[in-house]
Amino acid sequence: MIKLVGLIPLFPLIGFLINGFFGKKLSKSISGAIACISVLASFIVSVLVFMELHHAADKSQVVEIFSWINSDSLKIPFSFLVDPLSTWFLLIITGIGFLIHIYSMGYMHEDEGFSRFFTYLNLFVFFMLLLVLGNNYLVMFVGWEGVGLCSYLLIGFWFKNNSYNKAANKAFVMNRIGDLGFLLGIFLIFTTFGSITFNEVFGKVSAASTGTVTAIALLLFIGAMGKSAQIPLYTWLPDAMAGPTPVSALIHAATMVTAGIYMVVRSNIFYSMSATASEFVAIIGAITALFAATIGLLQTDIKKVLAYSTVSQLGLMFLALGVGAYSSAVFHVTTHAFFKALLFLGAGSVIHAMGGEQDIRKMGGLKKALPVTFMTMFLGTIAISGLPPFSGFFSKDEILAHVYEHSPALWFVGVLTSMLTAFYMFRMMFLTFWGSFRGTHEQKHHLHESPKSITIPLIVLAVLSVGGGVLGLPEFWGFNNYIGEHLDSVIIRKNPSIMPHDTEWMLMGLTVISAVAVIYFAYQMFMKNGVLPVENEKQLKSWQKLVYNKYYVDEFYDAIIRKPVDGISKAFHKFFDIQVIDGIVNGVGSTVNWISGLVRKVQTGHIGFYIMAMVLGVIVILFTTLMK
Amino acid sequence: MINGIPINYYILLSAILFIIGAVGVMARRNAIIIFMCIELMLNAVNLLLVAFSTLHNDANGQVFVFFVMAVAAAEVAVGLAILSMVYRNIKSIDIDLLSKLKN
Amino acid sequence: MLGYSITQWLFGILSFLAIMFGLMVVFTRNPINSVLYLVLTFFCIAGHYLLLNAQFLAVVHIVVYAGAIMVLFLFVIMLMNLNEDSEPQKAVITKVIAGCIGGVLLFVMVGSLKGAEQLQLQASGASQIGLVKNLGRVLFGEFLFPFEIASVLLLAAMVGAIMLGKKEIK
Amino acid sequence: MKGLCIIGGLGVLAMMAEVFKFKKWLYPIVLIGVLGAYVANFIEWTQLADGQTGSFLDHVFFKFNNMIRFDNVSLAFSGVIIITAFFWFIMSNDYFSNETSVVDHFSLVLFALTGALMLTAFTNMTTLFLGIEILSIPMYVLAASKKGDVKSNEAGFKYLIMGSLASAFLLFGIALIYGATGSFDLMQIRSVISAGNLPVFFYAGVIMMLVAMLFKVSAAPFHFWAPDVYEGSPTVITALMSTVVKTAAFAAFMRLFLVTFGGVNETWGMVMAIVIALSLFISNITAASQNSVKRMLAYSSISHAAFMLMAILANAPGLTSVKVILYYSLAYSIGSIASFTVLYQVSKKGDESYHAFNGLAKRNPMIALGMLISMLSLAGIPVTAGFFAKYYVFSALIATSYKWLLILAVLTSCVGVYYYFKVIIAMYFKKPETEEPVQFELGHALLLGITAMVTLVLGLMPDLIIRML
Amino acid sequence: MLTGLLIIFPLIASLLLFVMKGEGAKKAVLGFSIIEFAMSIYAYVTFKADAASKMLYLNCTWVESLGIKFSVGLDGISLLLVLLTTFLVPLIILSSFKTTYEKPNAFYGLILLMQSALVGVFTANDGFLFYVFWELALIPIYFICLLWGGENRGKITFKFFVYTLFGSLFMLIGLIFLYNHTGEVKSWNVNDLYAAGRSLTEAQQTFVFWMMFLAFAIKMPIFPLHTWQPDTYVVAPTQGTMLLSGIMLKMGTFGLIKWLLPVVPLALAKWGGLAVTLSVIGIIYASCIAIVQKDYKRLIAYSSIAHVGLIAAGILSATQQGVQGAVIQMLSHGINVVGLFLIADILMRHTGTREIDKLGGIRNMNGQFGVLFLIIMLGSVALPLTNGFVGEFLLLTGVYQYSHMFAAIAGLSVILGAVYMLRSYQGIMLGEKKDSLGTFGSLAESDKIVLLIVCAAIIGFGVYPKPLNDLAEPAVKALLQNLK
Repeated sequence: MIKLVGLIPLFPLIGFLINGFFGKKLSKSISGAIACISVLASFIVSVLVFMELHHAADKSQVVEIFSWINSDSLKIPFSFLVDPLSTWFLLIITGIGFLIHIYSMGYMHEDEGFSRFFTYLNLFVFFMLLLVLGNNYLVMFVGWEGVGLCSYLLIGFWFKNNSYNKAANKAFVMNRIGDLGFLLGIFLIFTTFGSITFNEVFGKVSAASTGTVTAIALLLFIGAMGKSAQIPLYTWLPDAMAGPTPVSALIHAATMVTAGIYMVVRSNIFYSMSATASEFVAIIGAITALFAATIGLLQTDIKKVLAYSTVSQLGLMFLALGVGAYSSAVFHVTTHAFFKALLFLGAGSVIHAMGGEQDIRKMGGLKKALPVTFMTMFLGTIAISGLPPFSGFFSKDEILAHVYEHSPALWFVGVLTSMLTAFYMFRMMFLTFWGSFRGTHEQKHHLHESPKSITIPLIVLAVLSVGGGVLGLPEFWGFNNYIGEHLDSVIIRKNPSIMPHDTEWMLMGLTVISAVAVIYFAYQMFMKNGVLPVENEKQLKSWQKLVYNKYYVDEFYDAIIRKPVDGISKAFHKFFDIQVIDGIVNGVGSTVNWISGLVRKVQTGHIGFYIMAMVLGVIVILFTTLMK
Repeated sequence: MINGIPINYYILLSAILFIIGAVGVMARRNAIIIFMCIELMLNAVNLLLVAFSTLHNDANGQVFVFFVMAVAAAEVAVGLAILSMVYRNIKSIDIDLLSKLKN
Repeated sequence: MLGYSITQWLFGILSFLAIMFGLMVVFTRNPINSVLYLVLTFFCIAGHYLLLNAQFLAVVHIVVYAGAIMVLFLFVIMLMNLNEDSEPQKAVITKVIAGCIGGVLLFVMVGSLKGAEQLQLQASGASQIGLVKNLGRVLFGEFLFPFEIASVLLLAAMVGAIMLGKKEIK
Repeated sequence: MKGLCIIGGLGVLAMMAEVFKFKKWLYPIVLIGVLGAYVANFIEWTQLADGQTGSFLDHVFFKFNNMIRFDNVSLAFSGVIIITAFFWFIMSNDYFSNETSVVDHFSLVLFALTGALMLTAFTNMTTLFLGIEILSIPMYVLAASKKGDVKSNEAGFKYLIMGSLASAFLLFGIALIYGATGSFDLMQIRSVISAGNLPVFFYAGVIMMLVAMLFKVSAAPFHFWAPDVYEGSPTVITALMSTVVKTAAFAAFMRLFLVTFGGVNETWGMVMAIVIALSLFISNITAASQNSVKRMLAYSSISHAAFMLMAILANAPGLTSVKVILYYSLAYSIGSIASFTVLYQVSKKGDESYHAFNGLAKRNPMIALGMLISMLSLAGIPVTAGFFAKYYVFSALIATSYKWLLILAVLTSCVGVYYYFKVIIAMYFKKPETEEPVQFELGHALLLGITAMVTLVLGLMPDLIIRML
Repeated sequence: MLTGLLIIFPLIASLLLFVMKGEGAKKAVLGFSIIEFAMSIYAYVTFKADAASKMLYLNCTWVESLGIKFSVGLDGISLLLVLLTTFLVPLIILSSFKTTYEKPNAFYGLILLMQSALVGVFTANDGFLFYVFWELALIPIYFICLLWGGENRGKITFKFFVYTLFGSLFMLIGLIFLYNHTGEVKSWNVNDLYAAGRSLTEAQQTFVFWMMFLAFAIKMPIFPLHTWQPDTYVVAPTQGTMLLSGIMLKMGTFGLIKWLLPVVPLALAKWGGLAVTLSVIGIIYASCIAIVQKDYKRLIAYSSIAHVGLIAAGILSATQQGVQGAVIQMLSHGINVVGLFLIADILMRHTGTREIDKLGGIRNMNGQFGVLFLIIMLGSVALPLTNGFVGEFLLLTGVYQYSHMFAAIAGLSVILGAVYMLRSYQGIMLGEKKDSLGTFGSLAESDKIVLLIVCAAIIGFGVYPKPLNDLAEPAVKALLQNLK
C-alpha cells in the first residue's frame, strides 16, 4: 500500500477535477458526494498506509512519482516520503477533512456556489496532502503555496463582497511574505548541502556550521510564521474568518495553519542544532500565544474569538517547538485539530441557526434550541480550557511541563495564556448559550437544531476531543506516550523528563486550578452578573479600546508598510518614472530639437557669413595642424 | 632666389594678394566686387605658380596658368550671367538681399 | 642703388603697387574705380611675370584679364547702372571682423609658408621656358588632353551663359 | 575613356539639336547614348587584366601623358556615375519636356557628367582642376536655371561664389604643392612625398586642397552652401548634385588623399576626424527640425558625406576604403534618386514639406513602398544597401584609433532615423488632405521599382559590388 | 535545412498574404502558422532523435568577402525559443479573430514577417546574421504598432523604434569589434566570436560588454532603459503587444545568453554585478509601479519589466540554475503574458475599458472567464504547479548563489507580484458589478480556445516541465562550459 501512497492525494485531485469541470452540470448531492467520497477514499488509504508503516521495518520510505525539476546538481523529483510524521498528519487531514466535507454538505446546501466550494475544498485537501507527503522542501513548498491559494479562494468564496476579497488578498500576501522566507531557506539549504531532499539534507547537517543552520532555521521559521499566523504575520488569520465556517474549521484551525508546525517538526534537526533559533521560536510562540489570547478577551464575533484562540494555541505549539518538545507539539496539533474543528463547526451550526448572525451580543440562551450543538461545543470548550481528562488537558500539560523545564518564565506565560483561554472560551459559551436570547424575533422564530450532516461530525469530533488525550498520556503517570513513540524515528527527542514527579504533579495541579478559577470568575461575571459586552466602542475604557481594536496592529501595518509602499510606488510612477527617467529620455529628444533650433540659426542665409565661416575654418585647420 | 629675389618674397606677395582678395570677398556686399576679388585671388595664385615655375625652371607651371585663366574667364562669364539674371529679378546685386534660403 | 639690384627695386615697387591697388579694389566705393584699380593690379602682376621671365604669359595676362575679363566687368556694371557710390555697405563690425580674419589668415599663412629656403635653387636668368615656342611644345604635348578638354569647359560656360542670358521664349 | 568621350560627344551633339532640328529625338538619343557609355565603360572593364583586386592605380586601361588614367577604380566609379546618370535621366524626363531651353539643359548636364568622369580618372592636378570646374560650372548654371525664381537664382549665385572661392583655395594649394614638389603629376608628387624632407608650406598646400575638397563634398564647416543650394535648385538638379556630383567629388577626394597624400595622412587625419564629427553633428541635428523634405535631404547628404569621409579617414589597408566608398556612393545614389523621384512627383504643386507626403501610402501604395525602402536604406536599416554601406564604414573605422567617432556616428544615426521616419510616418500614418490617388507615370514607377530592387539586392548581396575591385 | 525552412516559410507565406484579399487572409494565416508550428514540432522530434542531425543546420555562404554566412542551427535553447515563437504565433493570430483590422492581409503578413525574423534571431549561428535578423524583427512590429495602434501612436512607436535601434547600433559596433579580433581569416561564426571575445583584454571586453549589453537591456527592457515599453505596450494593437512582450522581449534575454555570456567572461566578472544590480532594482521598481497602475494593460507591461528583470539577473548570475531558469521562465512568461494581454483585450472589447477602477464584478457575469483569468494570473504570480514557478524558482536559486542579498531583494517580487496581481484581479473580476458596466456576455470561441490553450500550457508545464528541462539543461551546461 505504501507504494500506492500517490493515491492519497490523487483522490481529492480527481474529485477536484470532476467538480471543477462538470460541477455546474452535476446535481448538488452528486457533486458533494464525489467530494466526500474522494476524501474518504484518501482517508481509507491513509489508514492502510499508516497501518502498514506501523508494522514495516523501514520507517522512512520514499515513493517517487515523476522527475520534476532537473538542473545540474539540483535534482528535484516529485516524490513522497512516507514516515510516521507524514502518516500521522495524513490521518488528521483526511480524517478531519472528511468530517468537514460531510458537514459542508449540510452547511453549504443553500449556497449557489455549492460545487465550487467542494472543488476548492478538494483542491485544498490535495495540496495539504502534498505538503505533508513531500519528500523534499520544494514539494512541501508546492503544497505550502497551494494551500495558501485554496485559503485565498475560500476566504474570498463569496467574491461579491469586497471586504471578503480584501481579507483573501491579505491572507495570500501575508503568506507570501512568509513563503519568501521559506524559499530563501530552501536556497540556503541547497547552497549549503547541495540538495533539498529531506533525508539527504538531514544526513549532512552536522557538517554545516551553526551559523548557517541558525540562518536556515530562522528563514524556515519565517515561512512558518506566515502560514501559522505568528507575530508579526498573524493578522490575516482573524480576517480569514470571512470564509465559510467549514473552511475556518478545516483550513484555519485544524490543518493548514498547523503546516508551520509540521514544517518545523520536519526540520527539527536544524532547530535542535541551533539554540538561538529555538529560543527565538519559543519566544515568538509565547508572545503570540499571550498576545492573541488577550485580544480574544473582548472579541464579540463568535468566529473571531475562535480565530484568536487559534492564533494563541498555535503560539503555544511554537512555544513547545522552541523548547524542543516536538512530539508534544504534534500532540497538541492533533488535539487542537479535534476541539478547534469542533468549536468552529459548532459555531457554524450556531451561525447557521441564527441565519448568518455571528455577533455573540445578539445571541444568548441557545442551549435549548441547539442541544446537540451546545453539548458538543461545551465539551470542546472544556477540552480547550485544559480541564482533565479532556484531550486538551493532556497535550497542553505536556507542553507546559517541557516549557517549565526549559524556562519557568515562559511557563508562566503559558499558564497565563491558558487561563485567558479558559476565560474567553467560557465567556463565549456563556454569552451564546446561556442567558436570554438577544436577537431579533425573526431569528428566534427560525432557531432550530442543524441537520444530521452537521451534527454527526460534531458528535464525532466531540468524542475525539474528549478522548483524544489517550494518544499521549503523560509518561510519569506510567503510560506510554503513544505519539512520542510513534514519532521517535523522525524526531530528535529531548532526554526523557528528568523533573521529579512531584514537580510535575504540582505544575499540573496549578494549571488545572488556575483554569477552574478563571472559569468560575467568568461564570460570576457573565452568568451571575450578566455582564454583556458593550454595544458601542465609545463606552470602552481606554485599555479595553486598545484590546478591542486588536492593539491597532492592522492600522500600524497599514501605516508602516502598505501606505509607504503605495506612496513610494506612486512616487516612482508619477515622479521618478514619468518625470525623471522618461523625462531624461524625452529630454534627449527635446534637447535634440532645441539644439537643432539653435544650430539652424547658424545657417543664416547670408553668403558673407558662409564665406567667413569657411575662411575661419581654413585658419583654424591651418593653425592647428601646422603651428605645433 | 630668382633674379636675386628670394622665393619667400613671392610666396608672401601672393599670399598677401590672396588675402586681400579674401578680405574683399568677406567685406563687400556688391556681388561684382566680390567677383573681382575672386579674380584677384586667382591672380595671386597665378603669380605664385609662375614664380615656382621659374624657380623650378619648369614650364608646366606657366601652362597651368593658362588653364587657370581659361577657367577664370569661364567662371566670370557664367557668374556675370547669373548676376545679370539676379539683377533682372531683384533689381539689385547686393548679396545680403539674397538670403531667402536659410535655416 | 642702396645695395639692391634693379630687379630687386622693380620687384619692390611692383609689389608695393600691386598690394596698394589690390587694397584699393577692396576699399573703393565706386565699382568702376574698383575695376580700374583691379586692372592696375593686373598690370603690376604682368610686370612681375616679366621679371620672372614669363614674357608670353605676361602678354596673355594683359590680353585676357585687362583686355577681356575686366571689360566684361565694366560692361555689366554699366549695364546695371551701378556707377555710383550708393552701394549699401556692410556694417562696420563685419568689416572689422573681415579685416581681423584677413590679418589672422595672413599670420597663419606666413607662419606656414616658411621653409621655402630649403628649396633647391635653380640657375636663373638664362631661362627660356617662358617663350612661346617652349610653352607651345609643352601645351600641345604633355598638356594636350587638358587643352582639349578645356574646350568642353568653355563650351559649357558659353552654353550656360547664353541659357541664363537669353529671354524666356514662351 | 570611351565613356567619357561618348558623354562629351553627346553633350556637343545635344547642343546642335536646336540647329539641326532633332529636338524631339534628343531624349531617346541621350538615354541610348548614356547606356552606350555605360556599355563602353563596361567593355573597358572586362578588358582589364585579370587579378583586378591589385593595389590602387594598377591595371591601367588607358592613360594620357600622366594626365588621365582609367584604371579599375576609375572605371568602377565611372560605372556608378553613368548608371546614376541614367536613372537621373529617367527621373527627369518630364522636367526636360517642360523646359523651353531643353537643349541647353541636356548639354549642360552632359558636360557636367564629362567633368564628373574626369574626376574619377585624373592623375594630374591640371585634370583635377579642370574636371572640378567642368563639373561645377554647368552645375552653377543648372542650379540657377529657374530663371524667374529668386530662390533658384540665389542658389546658383551662392553656389558660384562659394565654389569659386573653394577653387581659389584649391588652386593656392596646388600652387604650393607645385612649389614644393616641382610637379603637377600625382605619381611624382607621391614619390617626392615618400622621399620626405618637405617644406612646411607643402603641408599648407595639402590642407588647402583638403579644405577645397571638403567644400566640394560639403563637410562642415564648409557645408553652408549645400542646404541653401539644394533647396533653391530645381528638385531634379538637386538630385543630380546629391548623387553624381557627390560621387565624383568622392572619387577625386579618394585619389588625392588615399593615394597621393596617403603618405602624409598624419597631417590631415585629425583635421578630418574633427570635420567628420562636426558634420555628423550639425547635419543630423539640423535636419531633425526641418520642415522641407528637400532641405532635410540636403542635410542628410551632408551626413552621408561624413560617413564616406570616415572611410577615407580609416585609410584601411589595400583597397578596402575604396571599396567602401564605391559601395556607399552607389547605395546612397540609388537611395537618393529614388527619394528625389518621389519628392519631385509629390511636390509638383509646390509643397516640399513633409505634409506633401501625408497619406501617400493610401494614395499610392506602391510608390510609398518604394519611398519606404529608400528611406530605410538611407537610414541604414538592414537588409538594405544603406545598411551595408554603414556597416562597411563602421568596420573600417573600428580598426583605427578614431573609435570615438563611431559612438558619435551611432548617436547621430539615431537622430537620422528620426527625420527619415518622419517621412515614413507621414506616408503611413498621417491623414492625407485629399484622397485622390497620386498618378505616377510608368517611367517613374519603373525607376522606383528598379531602385528598390537594387537597394534590396545590394543589401542582400553586397559582394556584387565589393568583389568588383 | 529544416531550420532554414522554418525561417523561409513564414517569409514566403507573408509575401503570399500581401497579395491576398481581406477575410480569406485570416484563415490562410492561421493555416500557415499552424503548419509552421507543426514543422517546429517536427524539428523537436528530429532533435530528440539526434541532436546533431544535419537536418537542423543550414550553413551557406552569404557575403563571402566578409566571412558572413547564412548559418542557422538549433540547440536546446534556441529550439525552445523557436517552439515558443511558433506556438505563440497561431495563438496570437487566433486572438485577433474578433477584432476587425483594416487591411487584415497586411496585418497578418507583417506578423508572419516578424515570425520569420524572430526564428532567425533565435537560430542564427552567425553574428552578422543575428544582427540582421535582430533589426529585421523591428520593422514589422514598428509598422504593426504604427498602422494599427491606438491613440498617440506615431510618437510612441517612434520612440520605441529609435530607442531600440539606438541600442542595436551599439551592439553592431560591439560585434564588429569582436569580428575584427577573430584572427587572420575573419569570421562571423559564433564560436569564432566566442574565441575572439575571450582573447580580449579586460578593458576591451568591458567595451564589448557594455556595447552589447545596452542593446539587450533596451530590448528587454532593464531599468532604467525601460520607459519606451509601457507606452508602446499600451498603444500597440493587442497582437502587437503580444508579439512584443511574448516573443520579442526574449530576443534581449536570448541575446544575453547566447551572445554575451560566453563572449566576455572577464568583463562579466567585473561588471556583471552592476548589471545584476540594475536588473534587481528594476524588479522592485517595476513591481512597485505596477501596484499603482490604473490601466490593466499598463499594469501587465510593468509586471513584464519586473519579470524580465529577474530573468536578466538569473542569466547574469551565470549559474546553471539561473540560466536554465531564465530559459524556462522566458517560455513561461511568453505564454502567460499572451494570455494576460488577451484578457486585457477581451475586457476592452466587452466593456470598452481597461481601467481597473471602472471594472468590477465580471466574475458574476462570466464565471468561466473568471476561472481562466485566475489560472493565468496565478501562472503569472508563479504559484507552484504553474509554469511560472519552475522558472522563477530556478532563477532565484541561481541569483541566490550569486548573491544572497540580491536574491532576497528579487524575492520581494514574489510578494509585490501577488499584491498587484490580486488587487487587479479583485478590482476587475470580483465584487459587485458596477452600474456603469453593461452586460459582459460570453466569450468568443476563438478567445476561449486561446485562453484554454494558454491555461493548459500553464498547468501542463508547471506540473511536468521535464520536456523543457531536458532541452534546456544540457544546452545551458554546454554554454556555461564556455565560461570556464
